[in-house]
Amino acid sequence: MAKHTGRGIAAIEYPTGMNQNGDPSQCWIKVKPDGRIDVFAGTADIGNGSKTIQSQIVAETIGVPYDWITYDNSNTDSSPVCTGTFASRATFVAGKAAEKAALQVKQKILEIAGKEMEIDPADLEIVDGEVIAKGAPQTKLGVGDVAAAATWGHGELITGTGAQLKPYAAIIDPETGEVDLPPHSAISYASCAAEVEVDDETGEVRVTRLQQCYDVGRALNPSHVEGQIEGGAMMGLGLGILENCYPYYPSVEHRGGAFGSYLAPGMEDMPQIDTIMIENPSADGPYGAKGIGEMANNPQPPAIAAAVYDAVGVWVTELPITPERVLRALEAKAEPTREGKKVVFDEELSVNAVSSGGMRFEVPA
Amino acid sequence: MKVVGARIPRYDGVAHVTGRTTYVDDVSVPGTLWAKALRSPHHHAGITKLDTSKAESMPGVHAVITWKDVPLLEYGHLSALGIPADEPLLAKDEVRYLGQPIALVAAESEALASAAVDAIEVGFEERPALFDIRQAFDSESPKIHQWGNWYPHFEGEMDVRQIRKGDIDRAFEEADTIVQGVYRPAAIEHAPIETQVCQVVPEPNGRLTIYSCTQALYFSLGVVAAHLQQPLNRFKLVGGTTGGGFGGKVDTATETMTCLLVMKANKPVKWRWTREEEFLCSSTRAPWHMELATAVTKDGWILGQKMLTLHDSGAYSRFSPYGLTKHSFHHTGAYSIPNLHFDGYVVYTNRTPTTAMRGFGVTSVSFAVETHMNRIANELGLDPIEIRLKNANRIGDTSPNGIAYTDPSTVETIQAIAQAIGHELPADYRTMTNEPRTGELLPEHLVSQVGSTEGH
Amino acid sequence: MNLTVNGVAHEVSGSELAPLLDVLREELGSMGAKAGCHQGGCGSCTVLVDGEPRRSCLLPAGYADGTQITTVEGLGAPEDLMPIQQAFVHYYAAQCGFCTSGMMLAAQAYLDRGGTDDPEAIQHALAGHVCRCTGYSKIIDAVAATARGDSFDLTTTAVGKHTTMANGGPE
Amino acid sequence: MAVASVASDAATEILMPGSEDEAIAAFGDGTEVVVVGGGTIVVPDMTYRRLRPAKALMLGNAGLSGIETDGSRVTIGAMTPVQALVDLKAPLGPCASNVADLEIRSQGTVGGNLCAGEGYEAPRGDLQGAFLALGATARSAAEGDVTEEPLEDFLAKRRERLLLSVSFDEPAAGAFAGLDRPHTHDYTALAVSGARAHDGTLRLAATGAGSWGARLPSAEAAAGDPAAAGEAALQDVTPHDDALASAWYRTKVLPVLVRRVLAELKESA
Repeated sequence: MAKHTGRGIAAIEYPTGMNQNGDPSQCWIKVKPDGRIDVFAGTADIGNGSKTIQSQIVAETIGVPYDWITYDNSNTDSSPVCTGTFASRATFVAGKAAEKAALQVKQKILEIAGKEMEIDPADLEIVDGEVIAKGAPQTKLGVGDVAAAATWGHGELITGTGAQLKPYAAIIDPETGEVDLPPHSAISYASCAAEVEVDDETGEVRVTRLQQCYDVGRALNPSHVEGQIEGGAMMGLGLGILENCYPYYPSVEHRGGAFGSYLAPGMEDMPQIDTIMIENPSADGPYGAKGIGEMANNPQPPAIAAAVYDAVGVWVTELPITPERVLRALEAKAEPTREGKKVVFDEELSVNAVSSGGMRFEVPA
Repeated sequence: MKVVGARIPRYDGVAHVTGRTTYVDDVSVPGTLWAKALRSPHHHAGITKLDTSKAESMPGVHAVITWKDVPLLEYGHLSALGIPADEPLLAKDEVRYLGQPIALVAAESEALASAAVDAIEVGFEERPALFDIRQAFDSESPKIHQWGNWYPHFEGEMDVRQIRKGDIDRAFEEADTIVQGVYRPAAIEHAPIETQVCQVVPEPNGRLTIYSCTQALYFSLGVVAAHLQQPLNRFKLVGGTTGGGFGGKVDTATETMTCLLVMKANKPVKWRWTREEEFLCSSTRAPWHMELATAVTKDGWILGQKMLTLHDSGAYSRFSPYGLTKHSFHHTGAYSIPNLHFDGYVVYTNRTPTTAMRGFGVTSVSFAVETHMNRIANELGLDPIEIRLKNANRIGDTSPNGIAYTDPSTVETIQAIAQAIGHELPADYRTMTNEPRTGELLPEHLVSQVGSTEGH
Repeated sequence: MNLTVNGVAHEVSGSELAPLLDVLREELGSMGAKAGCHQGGCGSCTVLVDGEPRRSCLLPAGYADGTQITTVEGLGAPEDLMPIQQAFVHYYAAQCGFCTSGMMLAAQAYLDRGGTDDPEAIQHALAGHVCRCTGYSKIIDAVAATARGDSFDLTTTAVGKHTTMANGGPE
Repeated sequence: MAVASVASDAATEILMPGSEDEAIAAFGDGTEVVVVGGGTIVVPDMTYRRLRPAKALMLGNAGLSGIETDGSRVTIGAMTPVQALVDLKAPLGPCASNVADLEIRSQGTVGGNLCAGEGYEAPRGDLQGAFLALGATARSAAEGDVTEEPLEDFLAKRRERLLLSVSFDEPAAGAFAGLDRPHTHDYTALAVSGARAHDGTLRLAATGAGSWGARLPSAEAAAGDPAAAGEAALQDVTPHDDALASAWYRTKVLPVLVRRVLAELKESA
């Protein structure tokens, strides 16, 4: 038995929000007579933390404690439009709508507090649930008192609405792909180093360590961001060495219909995962956030492929890197075809290998 | 800044750990019927017979629906953008993948619903099925749809997504080395622990309350309303709490059909997919086929890249055209490549339709471009970290569609990983930043691609 | 069949071969155990049967006759969380939450049999439980901290074990 | 298609014997009887309507559980949970601990594992190889007649008889080598068990190289030369394709596992 270790790296980029934009999210907020805040949005929480993150944004923006917030994304009667939780957009796009709605609420609280306190609202701020005169912190009025005054005294409902929509970036030249506007919101970046152990007799690959660095824009809740990155790392590990709907691809035979035959990563597949977060704020996300939920499973597969090459000297370019693929590659010991300045790998996989008509991949030389 | 940036516990954390979070399957409405689907047993076949009368007459069976019951049979995932649809909600005269729904039954128990499905009489005429995307791509292969095997509705009714930038021929001519490779990541199951599920309850005022695990309440609301040709407020989607999604629960896979059953039975109906249905019939991440040829200089500059991408959409296009477009916009990865020639096709096969999944369109790029980059470094005998830093996106460099990057952090993230693994970098690489290219980092071939970041 | 669920006795008729999961959810309205696969493959339906963790989708209800069954609702209520529940909150060990009840019950059983904070032992004990969201590491941290007898501040969450915040982040 | 429903079938007659004798009587000649050990195989097969038995014989209260040692002779009741074996010596202990995860091992039984029908997607019967390598005997009943015979003979007719217990002599040395399988909700793709008896007899057996466990007599005969034994093992089995591994891969790796088992046996000698 011979086990070999190897390390490989990869660096990636990924856009936040829907490609080409044009995807609205909206939010509305009302304030109860005791100052507690009800947030309504249509952003599903699929584990991605919509409820938590948008509540944090609203609490921070208005200036009240987090536990004053109730967040209701439960139905389409009470919530305004949200395109949905996908495309790494829930924090960035829907969170921005929540921030905008909260700013309106804050402004209304300050206006009514100004009347109550007989101070210009511009000279007031909200800190930890209290409206405070700037420079004279002993002059203050609780947000609950302001909300009560609005309800019973001024006959007003304190509300705020926010809508976030970046215009759709159209492709104006389908020949070249030229667009009329930037087609992305923010772009985030990451790199990854993977360490593996490869058994050259059975072809088994174990990922032993993943070191990863993500530019998260701003970690609105670092524990949450870690969870996204760690969860993504395991999904990336699955993509790299385990998961495949069609084990005999392109054949559809023996497709697994159970967790016993479809290999989703389990706890014992876990490598050590080290995370470095860089905060390089986005220009227009809420508090500088970027969306990193999706990209979190992108850098591992190529880093693992390079680590396998480092360990046993073969490139496996069909995922996942199964024991069988490693053994077949070790057996074939394929070298690229070298002709002139061309170095051609994987000829047997190319469309050219099966083409009967004119559909070939031609490369100028 | 006390709340933002703080490690606040999850809003739903206590509910999760006490079993109080209510998922769709936990909603218990008395008298709810169970739904079950008749699914295609063939990868590709004509439907020669469909007779539901025996199933309908079984005691305890309250509704059976087929394509005839759907007001607008075809409404696509991208129809809201004005793009023609290609997938019927229920198969009409042809099935194009194994597991495609043909009819649904609502009955008083799950076992009875299954028995009623078995009682539906259906006949098929098998047709050849295509699974190898390279063969499906070939213009001489049998056709899966009448218009062929290529998705035909990109801008200008083109059947290919193109990117063209710079002068690709010159780049390959001037290259010292051209490295070619083929990259094929697999189809992946989203496998959230909660399977596809919905429950629809008829309200006394004629509205339908739809308990849904959708990732996108309003998107799904629009899809249901369009198929059923009803105003949006006929329906109340209740959800927002989803047991994992990863892209697969944007599909609105259950809601519309369950509404149709409810409208027929006038009773609440639940449709919960089994894990086996989830694995075998729900959409997957696509298998991709990517061919790359990269023109490089011996000191590691990337002059140009030619790429062919085939995106396996399975039997119907769903979100695949969106995914391929996103793929094309990001097909250079984290690097500035001045000369590009990209052709991408959404190709139909007789696989389960593929859809969005975490990293949609770009997970494939990351694998192809990064593995290729490691091969290039290896071929040239260069350090894989240094070659990346050299070609990394910087402020003012332009994307494949000519948009200037405003604040990329490729350089910084790579430097951080180099440091973490103890990889010693030469001083000029260690001190690099993302500032606009000058001097040695702005060779002649990169000058023309630099754009303006103003107004972005 | 006599099933005592979270201390409440129930008399249940029906097939002894029906999965306990279906009896709990559909006959007794106890929704804590989740139906993730009905194949024994995911662990989200795990309950304690006389204190032992069992996949309720695999266990014939007849085999639970006369036993004490604990579902997630039988751990602490929201105002009276058990240490393992507090740990899952403090360590941010749940995301979508669908695997959480099964995961916690398996963890509680591990702790009840004297399990330590050794990560490998925890991984081995919970190995058959699939979580698609978290990547497991925060779950292991939560179980380990509970095994150590830590107390948990529920107003905040723990700093990730292997995290570095670069360029002036909040930590 | 085979995507069936999650539904229990009320039509099945349930038999729950309270002793071994009652179990033997209830089993009768086995016609239309599906035997339920822990339920880990039968229950999901019924849920997915792959199995709709007329009668189900549930053995949970029939006794039949426990490990007894009489000198060097070990007897394991059919209803003993797989988990009870994990601390036994190789090959049985490591083989048992490689089965599924703790919860399933604690519910699934030795008898259920040994008598499992072919899996519809992957091989079942992970323990078969280990018991075959130990030269185990099976005590079983049908039509009231109780007999004990070599496990191999029993396995060939396991649908017609009710397994009561398995017995074997503690080996002088044992070894187990399986494919690394960290995601435990997964069957063994391929494993080899080996044991040397006190009289020097060497037995090797494989699980996962074919539909159920198989002795590797050609490999045993060539055991003096591990490389040759590994290749010889391929004459004894017909590897298959399934969701976990291809026949090609199993053919490549079976010799490796045989060599590893022989090396481990040599070390422990």
